[in-house]
Amino acid sequence: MEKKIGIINRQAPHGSSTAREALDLTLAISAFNESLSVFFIGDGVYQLLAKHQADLILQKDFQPMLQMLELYDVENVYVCQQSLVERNISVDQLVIKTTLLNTEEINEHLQLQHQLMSF
Amino acid sequence: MEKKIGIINRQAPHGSSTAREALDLTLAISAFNESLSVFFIGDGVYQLLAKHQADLILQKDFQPMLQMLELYDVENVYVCQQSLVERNISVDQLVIKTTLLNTEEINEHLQLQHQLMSF
Amino acid sequence: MILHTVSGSPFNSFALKDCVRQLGGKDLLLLLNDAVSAVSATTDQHLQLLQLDQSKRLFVLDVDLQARGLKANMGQVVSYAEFVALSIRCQSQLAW
Amino acid sequence: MILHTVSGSPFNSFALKDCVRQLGGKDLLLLLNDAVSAVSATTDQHLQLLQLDQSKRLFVLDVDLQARGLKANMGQVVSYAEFVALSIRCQSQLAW
Amino acid sequence: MSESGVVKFSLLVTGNPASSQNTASALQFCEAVLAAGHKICGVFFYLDGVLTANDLINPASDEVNIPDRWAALATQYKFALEVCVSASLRRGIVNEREAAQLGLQHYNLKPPFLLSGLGQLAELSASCDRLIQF
Amino acid sequence: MSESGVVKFSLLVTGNPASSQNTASALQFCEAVLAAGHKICGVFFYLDGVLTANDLINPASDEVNIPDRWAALATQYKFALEVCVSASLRRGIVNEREAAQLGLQHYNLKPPFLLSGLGQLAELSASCDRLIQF
Repeated sequence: MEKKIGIINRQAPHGSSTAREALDLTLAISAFNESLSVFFIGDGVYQLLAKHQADLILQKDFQPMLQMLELYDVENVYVCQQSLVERNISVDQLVIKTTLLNTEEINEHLQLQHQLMSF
Repeated sequence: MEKKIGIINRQAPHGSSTAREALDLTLAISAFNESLSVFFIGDGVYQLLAKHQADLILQKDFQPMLQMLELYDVENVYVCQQSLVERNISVDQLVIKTTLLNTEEINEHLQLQHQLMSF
Repeated sequence: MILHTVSGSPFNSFALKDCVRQLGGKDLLLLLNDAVSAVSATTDQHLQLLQLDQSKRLFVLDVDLQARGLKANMGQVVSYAEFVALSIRCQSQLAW
Repeated sequence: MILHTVSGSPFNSFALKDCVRQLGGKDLLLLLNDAVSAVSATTDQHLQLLQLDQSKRLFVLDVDLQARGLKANMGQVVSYAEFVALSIRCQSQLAW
Repeated sequence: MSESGVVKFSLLVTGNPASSQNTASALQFCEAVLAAGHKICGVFFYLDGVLTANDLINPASDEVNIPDRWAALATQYKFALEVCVSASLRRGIVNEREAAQLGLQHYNLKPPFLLSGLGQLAELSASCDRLIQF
Repeated sequence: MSESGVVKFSLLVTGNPASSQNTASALQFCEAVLAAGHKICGVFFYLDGVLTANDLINPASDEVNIPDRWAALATQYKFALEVCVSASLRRGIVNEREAAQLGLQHYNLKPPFLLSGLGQLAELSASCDRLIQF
């Protein structure tokens, strides 16, 4: 049986390269593992907020690559509702379709994973 | 007139190299500038807490080098009292002689500096 | 007068909290990099930031907001050119 | 059951706060590196840490305490060998 | 896990060895795994972790050389030190072959570290009983 | 400050160019200083900032090459890019001379970056009107 892997994105984009390189990793791993779940919690939700213009600060605009998640059949994309509320972000401002979960539901999904990678 | 330079230490030791390299910098600059003031605020106060054994975690034990501050005539060493209290540290646990200041007094001293470097 | 610059996210690092606590009565605060989110959401430092804004001492870097798709609810949005001017106006800068 | 590991200082990063919020009812928490200061001082997560300690789910790495001259007021102080055992006991690990 | 009780570990290391304790922690964890009789399948270096593979690192004599320690441990216990190639190019870690392809005169990948793709992480993840991240 | 209104800036850069926005911010600030007709005395790279001087950095073609941008700006406006030598050795940045002394076959200091002591930071601090840290 294939391992269930959970990838947790916790960092804001652009200030560090973590978000961008975590997405590279997620897309690459998806070619080898079809049981990926991707979580955006805390500042990670800023990665999904629409209309980035990272070129203005000499960073790579990796937001278009988020669309690849669907293309690569990564279907389990979960976003922490509480993190959105705290940051004054509404669901319709997000660039990709996701499943909203509260903290407890996220924990339940994390418990299902055999391995976790956190960025 | 020589510039007054303030060096602010805000990071805990060992988890990152910042504290150690900031001390290297302070000692080096002291050879060129006799108007240094050194501040330990926030987690920076952990640098002064006695009895480090950094070799246990494969890090360099730079605490003995703190004694060099006095040897190098760096006399203005200030510690934030509130930061100590928050971290449950008493003055007699510190490895070097320092001047305790409250937040407001630290601000007054910062205003006197022509340049600040923060680590 | 000190120009304080904060670059870490207010939801991820204590830089903004520590800075606001240490800020002098005439000092200026400039938010850049991930710290710009502090003016688009309600942080633990919201009231202090509002007060700073009212005394025209809160600044936010324009490109850092735009790069992240964020809008400022307070603070004066400034360019790098204005950042340079602020750094000349103040005697020193303190990076948090 | 997840082994949560936190390495950032509780006074410098939100890792501990975010981790404690996300911790499941049976999960374990191990503090290492700069995070060990959380058991020698009173953090904003003090009560939650106390509860974790009472249910024997709070651990602190011994060498990280000793390296910093810190003493643990709560939590079970463990070695790297016990860290390995904890990671086997749990299904997965989540690094904060 | 095997019936013998031997547990297979893979590690994911993401910290800068010069400025963060993270990489040293991973090394100490690795040593404890091996001392307990368990197995290391391999270590994957990503993000700033790839800087561990820079052969030009020369710490002062009173500092621990973390890359040397990794190299010695991996050689002794015969496990691979895999370094993500795209993270490496971004950070200036290249091997002889990459250097030739990029027209660079110099290279700096420390043996026995290997430049690998992220597929290698997928493989390490699939083959281990426990994946631990630092 | 001079009567002409020209202000002399020195910069202290401490961030890793591959993993932090810090170094790019410093570059953009530098460009704004020069665009306003002010002067850059020099830039001192310390802590992970020294990684900016790694000549083997090869970002993907759709990423900005921050070290190249620094090199071009410093050449055009004739200011020095000083890199702390002890922070560099710890992080695997060496020039030809250091490589020879350490018995290393390879070196990777990117021109026109220069390995300097911390005394150079003291000099940049003394000679400028404003020291700005990133």
